[in-house]
Parts: sequence; structure tokens; C-alpha cells
Amino acid sequence: MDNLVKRAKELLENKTVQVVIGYEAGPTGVIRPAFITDPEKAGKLIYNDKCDQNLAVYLTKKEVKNFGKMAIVATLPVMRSIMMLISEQQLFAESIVVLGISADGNLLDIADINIMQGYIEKSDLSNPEKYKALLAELNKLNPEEKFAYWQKELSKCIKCYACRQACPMCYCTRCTVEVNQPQWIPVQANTHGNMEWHILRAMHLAGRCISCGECGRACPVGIPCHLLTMQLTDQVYTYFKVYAGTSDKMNSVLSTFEPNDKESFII
Amino acid sequence: MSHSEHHTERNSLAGSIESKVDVKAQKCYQCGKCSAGCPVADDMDLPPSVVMRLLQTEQPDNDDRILRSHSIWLCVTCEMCLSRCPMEIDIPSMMDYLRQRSRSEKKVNKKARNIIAFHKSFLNSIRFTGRLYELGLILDYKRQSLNLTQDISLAPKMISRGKLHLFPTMIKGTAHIARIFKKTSN
Amino acid sequence: MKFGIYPGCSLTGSARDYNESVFALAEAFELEFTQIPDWNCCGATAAHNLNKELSLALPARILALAEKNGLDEIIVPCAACYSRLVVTQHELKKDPELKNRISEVIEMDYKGTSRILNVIEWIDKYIIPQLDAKIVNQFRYKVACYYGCLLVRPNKVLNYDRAEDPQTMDIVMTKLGATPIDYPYKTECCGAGFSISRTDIVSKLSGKIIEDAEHRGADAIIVACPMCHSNLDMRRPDINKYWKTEYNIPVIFVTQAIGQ
Amino acid sequence: MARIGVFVCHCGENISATVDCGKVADTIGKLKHVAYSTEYKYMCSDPGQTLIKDAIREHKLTGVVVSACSPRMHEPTFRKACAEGGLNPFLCEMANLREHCSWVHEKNELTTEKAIDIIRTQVEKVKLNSALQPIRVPVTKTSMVIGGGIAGIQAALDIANCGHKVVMVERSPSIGGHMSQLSETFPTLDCSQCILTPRMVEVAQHPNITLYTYAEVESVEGFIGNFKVKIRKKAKSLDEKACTGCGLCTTKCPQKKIPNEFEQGMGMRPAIYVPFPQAVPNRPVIDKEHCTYYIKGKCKVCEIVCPTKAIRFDQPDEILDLEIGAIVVSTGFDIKHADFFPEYGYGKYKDVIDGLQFERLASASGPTAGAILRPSDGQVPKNIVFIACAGSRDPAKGIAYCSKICCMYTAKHAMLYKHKVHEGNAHVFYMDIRSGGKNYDEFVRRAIEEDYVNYIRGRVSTVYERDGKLIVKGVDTLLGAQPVEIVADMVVLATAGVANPGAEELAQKLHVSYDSHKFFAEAHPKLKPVETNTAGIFLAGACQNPKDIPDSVSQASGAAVKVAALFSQNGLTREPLVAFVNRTAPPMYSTCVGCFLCQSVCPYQAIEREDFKTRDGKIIKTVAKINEGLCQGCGTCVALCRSKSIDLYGYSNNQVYAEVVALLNEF
Amino acid sequence: MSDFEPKVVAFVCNWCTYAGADLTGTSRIKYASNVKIIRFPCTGRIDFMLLLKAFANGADGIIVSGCHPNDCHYTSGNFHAKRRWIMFKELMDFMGIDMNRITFSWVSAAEGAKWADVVNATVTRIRELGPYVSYKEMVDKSVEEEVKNG
Repeated sequence: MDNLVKRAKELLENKTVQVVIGYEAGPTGVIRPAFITDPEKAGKLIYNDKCDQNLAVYLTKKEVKNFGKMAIVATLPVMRSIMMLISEQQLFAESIVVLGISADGNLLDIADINIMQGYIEKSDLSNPEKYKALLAELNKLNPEEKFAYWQKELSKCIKCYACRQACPMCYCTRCTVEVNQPQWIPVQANTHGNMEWHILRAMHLAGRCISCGECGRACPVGIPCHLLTMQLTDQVYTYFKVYAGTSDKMNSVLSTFEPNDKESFII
Repeated sequence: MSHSEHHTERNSLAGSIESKVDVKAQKCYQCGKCSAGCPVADDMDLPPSVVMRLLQTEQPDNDDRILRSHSIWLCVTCEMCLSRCPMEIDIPSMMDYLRQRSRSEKKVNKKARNIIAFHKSFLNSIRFTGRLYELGLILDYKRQSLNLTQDISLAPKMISRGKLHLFPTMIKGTAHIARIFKKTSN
Repeated sequence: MKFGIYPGCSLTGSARDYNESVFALAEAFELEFTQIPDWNCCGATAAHNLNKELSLALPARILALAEKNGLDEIIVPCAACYSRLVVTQHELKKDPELKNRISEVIEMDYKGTSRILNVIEWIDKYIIPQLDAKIVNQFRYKVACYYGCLLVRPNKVLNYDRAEDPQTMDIVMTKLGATPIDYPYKTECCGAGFSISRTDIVSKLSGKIIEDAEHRGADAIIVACPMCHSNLDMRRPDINKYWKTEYNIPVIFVTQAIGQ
Repeated sequence: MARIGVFVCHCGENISATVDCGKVADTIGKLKHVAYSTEYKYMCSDPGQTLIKDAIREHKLTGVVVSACSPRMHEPTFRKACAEGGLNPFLCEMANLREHCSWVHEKNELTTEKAIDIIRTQVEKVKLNSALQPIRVPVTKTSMVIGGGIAGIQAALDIANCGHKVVMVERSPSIGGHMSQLSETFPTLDCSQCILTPRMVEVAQHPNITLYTYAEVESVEGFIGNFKVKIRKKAKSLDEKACTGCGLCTTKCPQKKIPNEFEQGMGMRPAIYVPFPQAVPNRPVIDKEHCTYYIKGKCKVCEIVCPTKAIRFDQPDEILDLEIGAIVVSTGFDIKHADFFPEYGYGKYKDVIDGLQFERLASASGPTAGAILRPSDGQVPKNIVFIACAGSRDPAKGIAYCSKICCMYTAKHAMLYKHKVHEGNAHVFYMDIRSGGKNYDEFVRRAIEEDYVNYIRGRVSTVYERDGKLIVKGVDTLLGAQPVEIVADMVVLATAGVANPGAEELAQKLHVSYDSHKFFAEAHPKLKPVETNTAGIFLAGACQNPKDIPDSVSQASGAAVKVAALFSQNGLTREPLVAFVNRTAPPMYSTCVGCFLCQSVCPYQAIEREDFKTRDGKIIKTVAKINEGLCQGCGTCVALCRSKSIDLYGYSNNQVYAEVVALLNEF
Repeated sequence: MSDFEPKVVAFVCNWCTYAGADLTGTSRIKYASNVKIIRFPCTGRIDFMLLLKAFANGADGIIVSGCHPNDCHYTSGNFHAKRRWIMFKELMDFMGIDMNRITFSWVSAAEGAKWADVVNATVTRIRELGPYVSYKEMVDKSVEEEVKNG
């Protein structure tokens, strides 16, 4: 990872960027996000296979934006998040430098959006293998079992909204859950309200989820809520043959249409 | 629900062509461009566009006329019809299917006897040797078609030019070829 | 990259001269290729007329043999074989279920990865680039380039040249010093598989092809298909008898023209 | 505190026959917030309406629910009544007891209960209604017509004659369009130029019309009544005021070998040229691409010979900024040329021509002065073949549609040929003859019966040349698909009508949608054929799909009426049932986060961007803003908005939510 | 369950299905009275959350209906709705929420008879399925959870 450190240092030294968002090892060795502003501290940056947090979530945070131009250590999900954020006008391509990391952990030379797009297009964009297996398991259940499964899982939800906080696509300044005219989602945590919240979240991420799995990792009570969005990612591909985060000019699946979109349930 | 799902299973020839070779007779609007370009149309009892029209009627009598026609055997699969068809109807594939149906229903036109005899001889030749044994083909064809004197003048010239082998070349995998023939003969 | 060649039955028999000229060319231009070991007949017209599955299985065996022997590119001089092989590749790519079924029939793995070249493609790719260095005599004749059916149709499957008034052979011939004529019969059918069973039809169709070439003052008809050659050349007595004519325009394989 | 009045109508016996209206009114009357509930035999009658008006005043009602027929029937009636009673009309809702209840169910308890539920739901909704004011939008009473063919000319004249200003923008140096190229017109065979030229002159001279030729639309911003348009006037290299149109320059220009576009390439023109003798304006332009001076830097013959010194080599393009209230798009069509047809020789045979070329050959002002002569050798063709549906109805060539005009002009061509070459034979290969139209089929029959044009039903497979003749291989499908071979001297292809090159780019500039063939799309295929989905932009002529002259002219007049209707008032009044994006106090300004996904769902381009800036102009936040002039109130953006920052008047989130809750719960 | 009267809510667009249902009335075609209609300007306006709210408030069945593709009064609202319903249906199926209880249909302003058919078929189906017990139980349980939690 010398290359990464060297590049980050360079960028900070020649003032191309004011902050580098990456990973560092905390005092106890736990990987945590790092926000490096001092070139001398670039050496703290690390990258290994434990660095799985989707850092793109910080790109829309005011506190981070205030540093100025940002560089970000970006694995495939981060790059795809960046594409989504640019296409949804939450980020300007000019305001970031992407320190791309390949699947085998090496620094990529991502000079601009087009190169990043080329890289993304060449990559496997379907859900990660470990989640595919889980999804397949769940899809095998019958409807009653599915309903029971989700009721059980969602009864655990404490409405802490960590899933929302961790998701780079959940950048709204006001979430639907904060609307009380009408009160779309009940304030209190209960199975039914929790289910409504998770349905809402999954629908809002339909065609926008880039399968990073961050929401599931963030959940303090272990609800596999990422499977909801990933299931829709699969379906979006099945029906519309697109994956989210493949271009900086993406039209979201639910804000566009093709006249010949196929379905079989509308009579 | 799409409109086509409302239709029940069709028993017509057009129906089976649609399901077996994915050629939709109803697409034909009878412009006749296939017949206009077909090199053998003037020898045909039913030029291709007429075959299409008969199919569209979905009448048993008309289906029968097609299967008993000389046309389906006269088609040389030159693909000109498909190449120029504005509706991109794959008539050549359909003709292949019609020939097979005509044989399986034992409706082969008498005039097509020679043509089929030749095809059969051809396949016989490769069934046993793996490759085409041209002299064997010709002899077998003569036997099947009873055209005993045809091309007699050609043979000696060809043999002398090394163009007609007196003995067949047997490939190593003749047993393999025989199994392929067996598995595909339904 | 290993190049394979699939000569096909005609080239070992009635079209021996074609075979010889292909090999002679290859030798002259130092191009090596391996015959697909133990190749079989592609099934030709007979197979697809009588039995669809067989018509796919026979070519599939050939392609599978090529794959097994690591032949990434196969040269197929016979236009009819070329068409059968490409069509098979296309059909099996389109329908994975059919592919599995055929694999089962031929008892071999079939992937469909080989690239299939017809003779003109082969010439264009490997001969033309070093033509200037090797050419001895310019082929200074007026020629009618006859492509026949199977080099260009079905166009969407073969994806080679344009369906109407194709140009590739004309370009090759021009490079050899010949003057191709504007020739509307380039892709009209010669009667193909009726060579023996319906000589009358062959005579009629081939006669038109020859008549137009003669009428336009061509010195020779250039072909790339043994079947076309045999219909236009070997059937000449029948043709002349059918049309009551005395056509004597020669019919030459494109490879022979280069060899000259 | 809401005070709702409910008025249950019997509709004679239409409702009361199955619904117990008395019980309904009683039950509803007991609901919280219902201040008044009554029943009456005919609510829509004068006494019924008076009942409502009086109750509004008497009971100080804050909302009214009229429980009667479908709102699609009488909503305007009752809203008006409420307004007369002093209540904002948008505080009135209807409960549909007739179409959705009494007429479709049997007389029983359940039906009455359903009626109560329907009313209850509307009561809950109306409590949340807002008093709305109609939206007023100012209108600039100047229209722009893009394209000066017959459709544009007709639209411009009609609008101008209504007393409104028109700016006409034409891309080429003269107006007139394809119609000016035609020889005679079907079904009357009157001379095209003779009927068109007076109209062209009228456009040029009309006091209400400003004509910009050799000009193109650069950009269009804004919305209905308030478009801001930029027009690029391409440099003609000429001082139009100084030029007298004497034409000396065009005769002296040494460059004379440029294919003449007006003659469809069958004649030549100089580099400084007037497209055709009757051109309007009749002033030359310099074709910079071919002018020797522009290419090589010397020549200037035209400048030297010009008696009025009108040539301006250094003239720049000019950009005009215009305020426009309505736009008529009439950019016309193009046709496929012979090179589109591989089987007919890829355009390599000179005597295989397209329909427009035939028009020029037949035209008295054309390159042959009206004689039908072969382009290859100038001989009179003795055998001529017309091929209809060349490219049209040909999905394999990417054109599945019928071009509509070809059947008629092919009959006309064959007729003109027979009138000019008496001893000649005309053959027409056709698939169907589509001659619906006044005197159209009679015209085709005349070609067949009186002029002995040989109509053959079948398509032509191929055309090739042999010994200077064209061999046409077709088929007669009415004779059992018998092959037909004709040795012809000339072949005329009735080629498909296609969208104009540049149509797509213009559509994007105008924010008007277009179909897969790049023809402009109408707002509704049946009921809004001249409107586009962008309010204030209308269509005329063949830019929408291939059309003949009468259809183009009719549509142009239709479009003109739409413009005139828009201009008949000083401002636009629109129903205020539109979407809006919320606004909050700084520093948030709105809960909208500016993802603008709503922009791509909006069919009307009604969603704009609004920047909030600091005092020194730095943008703090950009959020969505609805243009009330454009929004039609479909609410698709509302359902899509994740942060619920957009809402819709009349169908707000609060209202529809309340309806769901009310419908399913008893109180 | 013979006396079970399903509660069915219909979410329909103003221009096609609402008008179609008007035509059912004008044509005096009878249908089950269990269905109650909520009018929207367009299917594009129908928020998927409203469907969940309908179940939460005790609906046993739902109908969502609008203009046929290409007939939308606003040209494309129904196309957007179609995509939304595709996603919604897939998510519901994944979570085991009973999509047999929702009928999606296109009913034009001319299809009065079709509207009656759609309603009757839906009511018959829901009658067979019985009340949406599992969803109701979840909602009821949730109310208890809340009471318990305070």
C-alpha cells in the first residue's frame, strides 16, 4: 500500500485535495475511517481486506465537504456510490479525486470519471457471492415462512436508523420517517412499523442500491436488512437489465421507463 | 397479460411452425417479394408467398396442400427470400420443417422422389463412412431413383482427373458418426 | 493461435483442384494449417432437408474436434460447409438447451469458440498483406465474381460482406490486377444441391449466370465454392444442351486465380 | 375548527332507489365536524344549488361535500355554486353515490353503508382541502413558426390574420419547402407552384409576419406564454437591403458545378445562388462551403459585378433574442433516396430515381423543362416502372410505418408520365392502394382506367442494369405469385418519408418528445393531435408523420387556432391543482435535497432548479421548483419524492392518507 | 367464513379507471359492493406506502388501476407506476406479503364491463382467501408491543 500512501501524500502536498478519506487502524487495531489533511500523516492510511466500510457515505456530509476538495480510497462499491451521487447531483465530479482500489487490493489509476466508468463496467456488478447464497436460501421459503422470518427479524429493530446513516444513498436532509403530516412511519419501534420502515427504505433504494451491504453491517441488532435492497438489485437487473452506479449520468430505474417494460401481473 | 396468451393452442400447421421454428406466418402481408426473387419460383406449384398465404388460412385442406406440394422440395435454401423479406420471415427454416413434416406424415410429393432419393443416398454415404463417398453416392442414388443412365458419361472423365475416388475414405470415428445418426433419428 | 482447415468432402473428391490450389497458396505464402483430425461431412443440404438435429450435430462434431485440438481459427474453403458450420454455431449460441442436447448427441464438449473463416476472409487476412511481395503475374482479365448463395446469406447470421452486390471478392480480384465487371448474378443461385437430382434446374439457373457473364464480356467466372464450380463447369454440357448454346467461359476458383 | 356541510342528492330516484338517503344524511350529520347534513331530490337543480349556497352562509361552512353523481359530471357545477355562496370553490368535494354506488349495487344495507363510507371519506378529505386561487400566467403575444413549408406558411398566415405577430424561421434560403419542388398536385393535377407562390409572397409582405430565412433556432428556454428564444441568422454574405435581386452575381459566379439541392441533384447551381426562380425572399446567398473565395481566399467576382455593392464577405452570423408566447413546429420531412436500397442497386444506377426527382423531371420549371427524360442519357423512357412502398412498411429496413402519401403521388406520377409520353408504358408495383381521401380513390382509378397504367400487385425483388436497360424482377401475387420481369428504361421508387435530419436535435432544444423514427410526438394521438406534451408548442405538417398537402394545411390551421386561442386573452388561467416543492426557513430553505430524480419523471419539464445564494452570490443550496405554468398536476413526482418534499394541491399526501384511513375505519 | 365481507380499497386514476367505473354505473352493470374507490389524478401519483396503509387499516384486498400503457392522460404516469409496481411486488413477494390480495389492472374509460369483472374477480378471490389475518395479527401485536413498551 506504499503506492496509496505516496499518492495521498502527493495530493495533499501539492494541494490538489484538502482531505483524503481512507482507512486507518485505530488504537486497538480496529479499522476505522481516516480523514487525513496533513501530508505528513498520510502514512497512517492502510488498505486490507478488512477495510469494507463504504466510505462514500462521508462525501455528502457537510463536515467533510467543508475541508474542500476530497480524495477518497475507493473500492468498487465506493466508486459505484460516487457515480450515483454524481448522477443524483449530490456531488460534483470536479470536487473529488478517486483513489481506486482493485478487487485484489491494488491502487488503480483512476484519472477521471470515464476511466472509472470503464473500470466499473468491466467488473461483476451483481450482488457479492456471500449474499447471493443467503438470498437464494430466503427465496426458497414459502410466503408464510418468509413473512414469519421477516416479522421475527424486524421485531428486533429499535429504529436507531443506523442502516440509514451508513448508506451513502440515504443522503436526504429530511427522511420520510421524520415527516408527521401525515405520519407515514410510526415513531415508536414495533414490528409493523419497523416493517413499514424497511419496506420504505428498500423501495427508496430500488435501482439505487449498489450492493455494498453497509446497512446490514451497521445494524446493531443484526437484521439482514441489506438483503431487502439486494433482492431488488437482482430484480432491477432481471427486469430492466441495469445495475446502479455504472455511469455519472444514470437515470434511476424508478424515475425512467421504457414503453415495453415487461410484467406479467397487471390484468 | 399479453394478447397472444388469450389464444388457445393451435393445431394448424402455422401453429406448429410458430412453436417449433419460431416463424410466424401471420407476419406475412403477401407482398410477394420472396416469390419475385426465388430462383425456382416458376417451377414451383406453390411459390413461397402462396405457401405463406395457405398457412395463414389455418385450414386442414390447405395445410395438406402444402405438405403434399412439390415446392417444399424444390426450395434450394438459397436464402434469397429471407434476405429480402421486409418482415424478416425465415422461410428457409420453415421449409426445412415442412419437408420433415411432409416425410413424417408420408405426404411427400411424387415428383420430389429424385430429390429425396439423392438426399437419402447422401446421408447413407456419410452414415457409414463419415464422409461423402461421391461414387458410392452416385451409385446408391441410381439405385434409389432408378436413373440408371444419368451422368454415365461424366464418371470416367472424373475418375481419370482424380475427382472421383473408386473407394470410400473411412474416418476413424465411423462408430461415433453412426451413433450420431442413431440418436438424431427420431 | 493455431489455424485449422476443414476441407470438406468435395475438396477431397470432385473439387480436388480447389483443394490443391488452397494448399499451394498456403505453401507459397508460408501459412501453416492443421486439418481438423478425423473430420466428418457437414451434412450439406441433405441433412437439413431431412433431419434438423442431424444437420446441427454433424457440424457440431467438426467444431468440437477443432476445439479439442486447440484450433482457434478454422478456414473453410467450401462455401456450403462454411455456411453449415456458421449456422450451427449461431443456432447453438442462440439456444443453450439445444446446445446441451447436441453436445449429448455428439458425446463431446462443444463451446462454440472457434472463429470460422471463409476462403475470401482467409485470403483477405493472410494473403493480401503480402501479395505485393509475392505476386508474379498480374491476373489481367475481365472477371465476373460469383459469390453464390452461401457466402453471404443468411446475412444476419454470417455477418460477412453485404447481402446485395457483395464486394470482398471483387476487391481481392482487383488487387490481383483483374477488372471485375458489374455483375447482377453475383448472388443468384446456381441450383446448388440439385446437381444430380435435378440437372434441369441446375442447367436453367446456372445457364442464366453464365449467359450474363458472357454477355458482359467477362473472360472468366471466379468462384469460391466447389458446388458452384461443379454446377457452372462440370454441368456445362447439360447447360449448353438446355439453352441450346455453346458457352465456353472458364470457371476458376479464386485461389487458382491467385496461384496463376 | 372545520364545519363541513354534506348534501345528499337523490338524483330523482337514481340514488334513492337503492340507497337510503335519509339514513345516510342522518348518520353523516352525527359525525364530528359535520355542521350540516341534508338530503334533496335534485342537488344540481337551481333550488338544490340555492340550498347549498344558503347553507354555506347560514352554517358558516368551511367545506362542502356534495354526495351525488360523478365529479366528472358535476364537480364544476357545485364548485361554482360554492363560490357563489362565498366559499372557495376548491373547498368543495363530491362523493360519487350514483355511478359508484347506487347504480352498481342492489338495494340493501350494504349499499347504504357503502354510501356512508364514501361520504365519510370525502368529509375527511375536504377537511384538509386548501383554498386555492387560479394560476395566472402572462402571455407574450408573438408566435414563432419553425419551418417555412406549406404547413408553416399556412399556420403563419392564419395567426397573422388573427392580428397576432409571427416570427417565421426557415433553415434554407427560401421558404416554400417540398411543395415548391412538386410539379402537379393530386387529386386535381393543378400546378403546385401556381397555388403556392402567392402564399409565399403573402408571407413576405404580411405586416404581422417577420421572416428569417437561412436561420435556425439556437435555443428555447421558458414555458407557455413566456418562451425565450435565440435564433441564429446565418450570414448570407449579403446586405439584403442593398441587394435588388438583379441576379447578375449568380450568372457571373465562376463556380457552377454544385449539385442543385432544389433539383434533387439533377441540375447544377453556382456558389452564390437563389434556390429557385420564385424563391422568397428572392435574394441570393453565398454557399461558403463551395465559394472559391471562402475556400481559396480569392475570386470575389460577385462583389466586382454587383451593381449595388451588396456583397459582404465578412458578414458574421447574427444571434437574435426573441420573446415568444407560442411556437408552431412545422419542419417537415425528408425522403429516403435510392442509395438506401441495396436490392435496387444502392443508388448506382442513374435511371433509378426517387419520387422527388421525378417531380423535378415533370416540373415545367425543372432541369428538363418538364420533359420526362432519363438522367443517364436524356432519352425518353418508353417503359417506366414505379415501385410503391420502397422502404415503407419494411421493418427489415427499420421503417414499419406506411408513409401515407406514396400511393397517391405514385398514381399521379404514372398519370403525368402517360400524359407526357403517350406511347410509353407505365407499370406500378404496389402492395395495397391506400387512397382514402376526398376524390383520392377516383384519382387512382382514373390512372388505371383512363390512362391504362399497369398496376401489378407485388413487390419488386431486385433491379439491375443490362445493356442500358433496367431489369425489374417482380411478381404478380394476384396470379398466384407469378414472376414478372420488366425491361424498363426508368425506375421510380416511392421512397419512405422520414423525419428531417436535425429533427431530434430540434426536439431536444424544444423539450418536445419524439417517436423512435424521430417524428415529433403529439400530446394525445386522438384528442390532442396538434399539441405537444410541452404546453404552448404545437405541431403542423409532416414533422409529425408523413402527410399530404391538405392534411398539412388543415393541421396548420388547427395549430394556428391553438395559438390564437392562447393569445385571445391577456394571461392564462389554469386550475391550481399543481405540484409544489415545500419551502422552509434558512439555512434549509426546503426539505428537498436536490436529487432531481423528479425532473426525469415529469412529462412536462415543469420542474426547474432554484438556487439559494449567500449575499456574495455563492450557491448554498439548489432545490427543485415547480413551474406552475407547465405543471399539469399528474403527481408522479410526488409519489417518487423520497423526502416527501413535493406535494400536490387537491391530492396532497395528507388528503389521500386521510382518505385511506377514513375509508377503512369507522369513527 | 360465509358471512365474511372483504374490505377492498381501489386506488384508481381519474382519467381512465375512475371514468371506466362511471361507465359501469351508467351501464347499470352490477358488482360487489365491497370495493370503495379513492380517486387520484394518475396512477403515477399513487404512493406505494398507501397500499401498506390500507392493509394496516384493515383492508383485505386492494385494487390498483389506471390507463392502459400509451393511454395515460399525462402520457407517461402509468409507465412510471408500472415500474414502481414491479419493484413493489417483488419486494412484497420476498417478504411474504400476500400479493394475491392486490389486483393490478388497466381499465380504460370505455371498459365499464371490465371494471365490474375486475372488482368481482378480486372480491371473489379475497372471499376465498379470507380476512388478511396474518397482517392484522402483526398490526394488533404491534399495538400491544407499544402499550407494553410504554
